[in-house]
Amino acid sequence: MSETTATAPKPFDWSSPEAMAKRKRRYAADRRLRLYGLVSILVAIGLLGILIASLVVTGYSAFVQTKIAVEFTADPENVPAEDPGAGNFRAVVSNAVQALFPEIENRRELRTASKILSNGATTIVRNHVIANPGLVGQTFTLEVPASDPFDQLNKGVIDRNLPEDRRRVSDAEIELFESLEARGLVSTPFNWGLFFNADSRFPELAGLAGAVVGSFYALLVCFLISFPVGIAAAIYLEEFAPKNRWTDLVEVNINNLAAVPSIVFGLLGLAVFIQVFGLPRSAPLVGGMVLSLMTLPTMIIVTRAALKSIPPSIREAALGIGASKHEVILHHVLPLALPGILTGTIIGLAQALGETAPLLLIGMNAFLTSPPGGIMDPATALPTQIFIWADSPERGFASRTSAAILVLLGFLIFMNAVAIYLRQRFERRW
Amino acid sequence: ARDQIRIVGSSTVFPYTQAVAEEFGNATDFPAPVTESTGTGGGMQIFCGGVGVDYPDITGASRAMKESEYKLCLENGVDSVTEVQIGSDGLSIAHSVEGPEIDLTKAQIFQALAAEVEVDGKIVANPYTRWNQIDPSLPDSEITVFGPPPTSGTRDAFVELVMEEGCEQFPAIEALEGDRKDEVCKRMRTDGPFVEAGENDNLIVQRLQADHNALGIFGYSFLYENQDTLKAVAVEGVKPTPETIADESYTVSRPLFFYVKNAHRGVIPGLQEFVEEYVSEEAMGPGGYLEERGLIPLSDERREEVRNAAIEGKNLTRYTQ
Amino acid sequence: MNMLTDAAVEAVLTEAPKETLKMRGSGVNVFYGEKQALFDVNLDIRENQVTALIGPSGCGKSTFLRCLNRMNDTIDICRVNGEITLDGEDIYDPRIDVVELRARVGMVFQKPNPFPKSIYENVAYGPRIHGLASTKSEFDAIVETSLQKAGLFNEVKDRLHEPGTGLSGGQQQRLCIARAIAVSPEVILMDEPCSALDPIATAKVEELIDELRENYTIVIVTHSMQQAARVSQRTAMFHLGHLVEEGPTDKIFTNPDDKRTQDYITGRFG
Amino acid sequence: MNMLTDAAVEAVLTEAPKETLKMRGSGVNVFYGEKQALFDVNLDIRENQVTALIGPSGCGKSTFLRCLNRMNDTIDICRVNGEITLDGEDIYDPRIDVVELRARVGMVFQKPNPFPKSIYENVAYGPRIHGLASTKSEFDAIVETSLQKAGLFNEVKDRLHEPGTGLSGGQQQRLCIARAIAVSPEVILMDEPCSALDPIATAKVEELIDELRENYTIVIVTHSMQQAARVSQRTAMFHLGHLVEEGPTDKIFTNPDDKRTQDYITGRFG
Amino acid sequence: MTGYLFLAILALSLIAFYVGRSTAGRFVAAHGAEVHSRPIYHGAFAAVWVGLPALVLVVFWLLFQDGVIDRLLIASLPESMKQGASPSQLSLYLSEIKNVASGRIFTEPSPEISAAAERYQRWQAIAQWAMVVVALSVSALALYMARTRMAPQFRARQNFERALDIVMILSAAVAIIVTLGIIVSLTYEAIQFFRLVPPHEFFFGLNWEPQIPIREDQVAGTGAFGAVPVFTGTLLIAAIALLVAIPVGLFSAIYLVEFADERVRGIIKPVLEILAGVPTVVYGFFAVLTVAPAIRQAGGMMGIAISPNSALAAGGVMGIMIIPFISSLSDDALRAVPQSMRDGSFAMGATKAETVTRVLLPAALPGIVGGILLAASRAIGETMIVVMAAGLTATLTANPLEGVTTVTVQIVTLLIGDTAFDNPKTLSAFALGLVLFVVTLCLNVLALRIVRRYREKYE
Ligand SMILES: Nc1ncnc2c1ncn2[C@@H]1O[C@H](COP(=O)(O)OP(=O)(O)OP(=O)(O)O)[C@@H](O)[C@H]1O
Ligand SMILES: Nc1ncnc2c1ncn2[C@@H]1O[C@H](COP(=O)(O)OP(=O)(O)OP(=O)(O)O)[C@@H](O)[C@H]1O
Ligand SMILES: [Mg+2]
Ligand SMILES: [Mg+2]
Ligand SMILES: O=P([O-])([O-])[O-]
Repeated sequence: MSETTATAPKPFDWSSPEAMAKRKRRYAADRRLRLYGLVSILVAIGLLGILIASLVVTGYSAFVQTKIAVEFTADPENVPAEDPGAGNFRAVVSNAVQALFPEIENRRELRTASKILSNGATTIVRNHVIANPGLVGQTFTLEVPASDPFDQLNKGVIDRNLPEDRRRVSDAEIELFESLEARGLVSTPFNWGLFFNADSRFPELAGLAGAVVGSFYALLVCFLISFPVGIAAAIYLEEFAPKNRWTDLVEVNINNLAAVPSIVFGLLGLAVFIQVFGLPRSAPLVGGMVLSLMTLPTMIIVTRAALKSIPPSIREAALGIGASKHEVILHHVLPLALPGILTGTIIGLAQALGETAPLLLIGMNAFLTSPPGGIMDPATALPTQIFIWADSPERGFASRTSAAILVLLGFLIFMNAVAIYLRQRFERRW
Repeated sequence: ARDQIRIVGSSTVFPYTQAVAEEFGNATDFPAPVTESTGTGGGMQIFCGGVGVDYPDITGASRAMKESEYKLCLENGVDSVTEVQIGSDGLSIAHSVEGPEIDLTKAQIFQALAAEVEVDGKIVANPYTRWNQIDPSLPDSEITVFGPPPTSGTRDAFVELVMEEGCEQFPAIEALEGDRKDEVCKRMRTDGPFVEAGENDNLIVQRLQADHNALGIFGYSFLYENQDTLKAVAVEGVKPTPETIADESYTVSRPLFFYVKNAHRGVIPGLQEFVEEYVSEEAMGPGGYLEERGLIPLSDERREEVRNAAIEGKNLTRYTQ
Repeated sequence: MNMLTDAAVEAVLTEAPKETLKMRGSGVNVFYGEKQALFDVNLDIRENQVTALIGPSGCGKSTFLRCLNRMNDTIDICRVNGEITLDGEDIYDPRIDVVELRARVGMVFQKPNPFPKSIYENVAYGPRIHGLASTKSEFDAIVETSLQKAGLFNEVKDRLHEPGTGLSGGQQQRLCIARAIAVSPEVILMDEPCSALDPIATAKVEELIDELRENYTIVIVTHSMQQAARVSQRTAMFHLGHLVEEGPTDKIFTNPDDKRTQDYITGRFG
Repeated sequence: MNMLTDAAVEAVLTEAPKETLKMRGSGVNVFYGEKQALFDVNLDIRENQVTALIGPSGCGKSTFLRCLNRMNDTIDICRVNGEITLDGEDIYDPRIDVVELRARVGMVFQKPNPFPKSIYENVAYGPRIHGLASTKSEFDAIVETSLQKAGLFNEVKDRLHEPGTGLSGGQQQRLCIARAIAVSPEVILMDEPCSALDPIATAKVEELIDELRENYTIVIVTHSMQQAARVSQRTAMFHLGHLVEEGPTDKIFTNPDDKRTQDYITGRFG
Repeated sequence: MTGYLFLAILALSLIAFYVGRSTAGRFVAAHGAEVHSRPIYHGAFAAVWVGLPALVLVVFWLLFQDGVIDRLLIASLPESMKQGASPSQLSLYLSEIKNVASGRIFTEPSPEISAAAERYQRWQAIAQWAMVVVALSVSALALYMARTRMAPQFRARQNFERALDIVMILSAAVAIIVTLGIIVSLTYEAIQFFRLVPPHEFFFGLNWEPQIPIREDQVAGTGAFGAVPVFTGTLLIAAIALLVAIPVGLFSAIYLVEFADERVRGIIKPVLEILAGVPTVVYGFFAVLTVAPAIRQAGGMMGIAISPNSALAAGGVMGIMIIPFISSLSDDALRAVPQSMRDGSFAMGATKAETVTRVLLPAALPGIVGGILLAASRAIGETMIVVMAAGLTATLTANPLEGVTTVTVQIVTLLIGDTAFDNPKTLSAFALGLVLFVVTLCLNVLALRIVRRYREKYE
């Protein structure tokens, strides 16, 4: 050791006041960083909380629905026993309203009174009678939804104490409704219709079944395309493709695809899938394909990261005993990368679930009164349904919009939970 | 082959079409039509794209078809189109109930919202930023007006019904010629006070609820549904109500239409029946279910006329003569 | 060289006659991108003997070892030229099947790297992919023999279905050896198999290598001169990518031809 | 114990009188969650001596070492009780400042772990965070002295601003030692500092340890008995979490009191 | 029908798999170790051979069948109907024929149509059966060929793996094809645009008012196409978003990795990830209805005039959305820094803060930059939030309190519902899209360079 020419460092007095002060500052910096972190997390979670809370505040009332118990009489004069479907159910309903308010005599008032019942009452009664043909000639009680203004009145969204000219419902209408309340005919049960009805022009009848089914089909298509294609592409790029300028370019390019506005994917889908391939407009098949174009880059990026994180020692071990490259990947790398791949899948699908803009371009914002029967039928999706409802004047749609968003978030949280569960199941240490 | 009717067009007509479509789907064995809201202009573009199953059968419009659009139709072989007026819609200017009562003339609105206005006989870039700068009797608050974007028919209607009429009050503008006059009269300012707020009228409504000094321009049905929080601005002394709109004393109202592609009648199942349902008394008559949704019905004679024309498939001839 | 026992010297001498050639590298050059890591290496590996590769860090021992079963193929930038034969066949011949080659030339790495699977599955993996067994009992037999040969069976026989990653370092290394043996390779390559182990585990692995030599040809890279002296019959000394010298272990350790070998060995045994 | 030179024995003997206590562990118990890793360990570390900790894998050597500068604090599940003092002060006292403690008791790890920064920054890191220097020239001086003490300066003086991760394993380990020295600690803990190194690098590090002993107190964990014999003055033998015996190195290696020590040492030196 | 055909092909591949496997099994029994590949690979090879070509054939058949039949149908119509009929009229005939053929008759069809409908039904049946026969014989032939190739020395594994390779390469090609599709379609329309509007006006003009009349009689503006304010607006909003998201995301990640315990992290990380999945429409509402008025009110109290469409509101809310991209990816990156780096730093007496800022962050830089890049990409490409919350008016300003517009807002307003691609207004959307694509590409290349350059490698 010829190098020990240097002098020994001067001893440092660790307990001198300067040293103490210095350390104090360092600890303060430490606490500050911790505080920033905590504040950041609280801010982020707080914002999420505010978001959800505001949705709950506006949306909770959509989960119940005002209903009115009405006695209907399917007298054979209006409803022919041989073909109940062809009956005049408008008459049946207006007779029932007349029976509900015997004091009303003129036609105008009667019409006002029948507005308390949902416009869908006719269809509800019709379907009920068609399902039970034995009811022809009978009197039966059905709970039918109240129309939106009265639903809002009952839920207190419309303030009965406001002056009449600032209210959607008149004094006379309130009086009629209150007489129903007094007779105990008004109830507010859980609104199953929100989940089992398709869309409707009438808020009290509108439900999410169509959008949920449409979103489900679109996501299914999206998953079936982007999951295998994304994984296969990622494996090829990460494990097989030579590493050179070209693959760098491909990598940059895939990252860049993630920045392409989703609406451009919508344009591409419109031009290629609908105009060139002639696939039907508004179909979940096309929606899913467009969404998969969008999620593919995310899938590929995340899957590649997951593959990269598998230690080379595992690969070498398998190669070293004579496994082929494909076997190494299939037997060892993929199972170990699965948790990461699942994260990517979920992020990708979550993004697809909430995406609106490209669906507008391919017509998945149509108004449809029945859920799609398959991936080729016209359909809406949850976000476009939200978009449509948000644009409707009726008060009832305001709360339904929030409720629909909550349902979508529920979907999302469910998907996340599944992912986390799977992630934990497949997570293995090495 | 397609077995449902396809409808595109105005977002203003969309809710009425939805209601009819739903009723039609429930009451008949035909599948319910597929309805998309694309805006009037966009709807026209798609509708006039051609004849055949790839193109829609009906488009809704919050203003009458223009000649240029009709020509586009003709070019693409859509040579027989029936125009059906379904009623009218008041364009309302409204603000929060917390705000003061406001009564505006069209000239004042023009002064507040145009890109260029007349000041002291000269045409200059709009200098007004507060209402009371236009007229001392108006409130001392900033001009903030949320309105529809140029892609919407509502915007077209507003320009035509308010701005163009408002600008007629100014001699220096009146003195202009041709294109230049058009531009001054029709161009909205882009320096802030007029805020193009997108196609979603509810967003405007809710912004007004948050911002008590702002005004908004949107369809009457949104005002009707939100009377507890919003109130109308009187235009030329008249506030929009179903009565004033129907009797046309409220002058900012416009007719609503839909257009049927006659070549599709008898080919697309249920198209004829759907049109019949749309013009039926239960739908567009007084007390019909469309009125409940905010449509202002036509007069009795006019309805009769429209109904016959719609059912027979009378060709639109306005631009061919 | 007081560490080399007489027994070892004797062993080398008595075994000399039955030496046959198993692998041969002639004129091997290896490049990592632009950089050359091995220069014209000529080295013979004899059957049923232990060949030790020694030399200072970065001299190319691992590189040469990985050439012998073409593990270098997995490094994109690595190019090999020259000829390496296994039983006279060129292993870099394009017609050769790498998978088969690696089954015949097994490898144990410096850092124990068991699969994150059960102990049983770790050992059974090789036979499974090569189709060496088909029934459960055949697999059981292979797993047991391999673990026994690796001197691990008694320690793990009650926990065959627990993860291999849960074993201690030394046990993991022996598991990797068992895994390599399970496909009955002809040659086993070991890259510093004991560097992570304590003396007791090291002793066990060394014993094992000595036993394996009966049936297998073994090439071992080591930094420990004692270990090279204890377990190998032949030693090859590398320096800066060149093969400095090669010969019977006792000769290299007692009477090296090359000054650098001398320095390297004595640099430790001063 | 033919490996222990007379010189070393002499050194131990001549140094005996000036032995003063630097650190002391009394009744140290360490738990990882439920599992107890150390049982009632009592061990004294003498100033300006090298204390070697030996014992089979998993016996708790690293655990004890990490207690000495509270590096165990970074492991969530780790609990320490008993008393450990530095210059008579209890280092587990809540009033003690860990930052100061770790500056006074430096540590070098088994695997060289230079920061992914330049060589210069690696060494300057400690002085920088502790504010030991303020001007560029002060830093330069510290970096140079530290590298010189670690015997690395000449090798790297032209590439001080290249990444420390680009050095060879032995150089990296010496860089880590330089980094530890740079804050002028009083005690240096080394956990198997040579296990990743080739013999030449190992020799350099051992020489270095011997020199550092002049100014620092050193505790070293090693698996190599030769190493322990060569560099340490005192040796402590651990087994299954217990301190088996402790004493002057020559005594432990020639005439241990405990059967287990005997076995462990001879298990290697047969 | 088609469904059954797919099932049949699947069943055939399955059979082929078993045939292949058992044949190879016999080889093994006979030749032992000389057999090259394991039986399972022989099976897989046979299955791929039998399944893939037939599937590809069926898919192509289905793609073209309808077109061919339509053409035949039209050709078979009587001259009287074809005479002078426009293509669209013919398409209506086709529709009617198909409706009649499927029994949806609502007016009495003409005899020509009825006849055509019958023909249609017949031809469809023929085509279907032909497809079945062809597909199944292709499968059978493939099975035969696969069987003849099988031999003990046959390299079934290599062949099967080659098939896998092809599938993987095709998958990777999808991403490339999508890019090409985007570039081609954007470029084509953008060139059209630059024919109408000189590029220098687009690239250097400061005035953006694309609302030139869609219809001759509409006047909405003069039609100015200076894209500079649109891009500055995009950058402004993205910058605000990143200003919100980077500190919050990074500090959250640091807290989760270094300060929080494992359980807390296990809960908080996925909760934060929800933020990324909330539909953007919802954020749009949040921005417009909650954040923008709040900012405006705050400004009002301080006497600052704030636009209702302020960039601050849109960018801020977008920032919330992209927090998880930064927090999750930085979390992963920090976590991947080996423990030995932390130990090294702590052993020097560094505090946690010093360790994080001086050692961990630099070491995790590539991962963090990757996360920020993805977040920035999302911010630039995000549509719904800005459509709802940002303005439509292009203002050249760096003041976050003013309203600006973004590329995506313009693309949406210019394109939604309007599919006439022949006036500069709609075409300008494509030019914007193309330039955005190029700009983000450059950003990505730059980021890759920076990361490569400054990465502190810790291995
Ligand atoms: N993947 C690689 N890329 C580039 N260079 C490499 C790579 N692997 C090894 N090298 C270089 O090749 C040379 C020989 O490396 P090799 O790993 O064979 O050394 P070694 O003798 O095994 O050393 P050690 O004893 O430290 O393991 C070294 O200079 C090394 O830097
Ligand atoms: N972080 C940890 N969590 C749980 N148990 C641990 C942890 N670190 C060490 N142990 C356990 O504590 C015991 C002592 O470990 P330690 O690392 O001190 O052993 P060692 O003597 O250093 O062994 P080696 O020579 O292999 O490094 C072992 O049984 C080990 O499994
Ligand atoms: Mg090596
Ligand atoms: Mg240890
Ligand atoms: O959708 P519009 O009615 O506004 O064109």
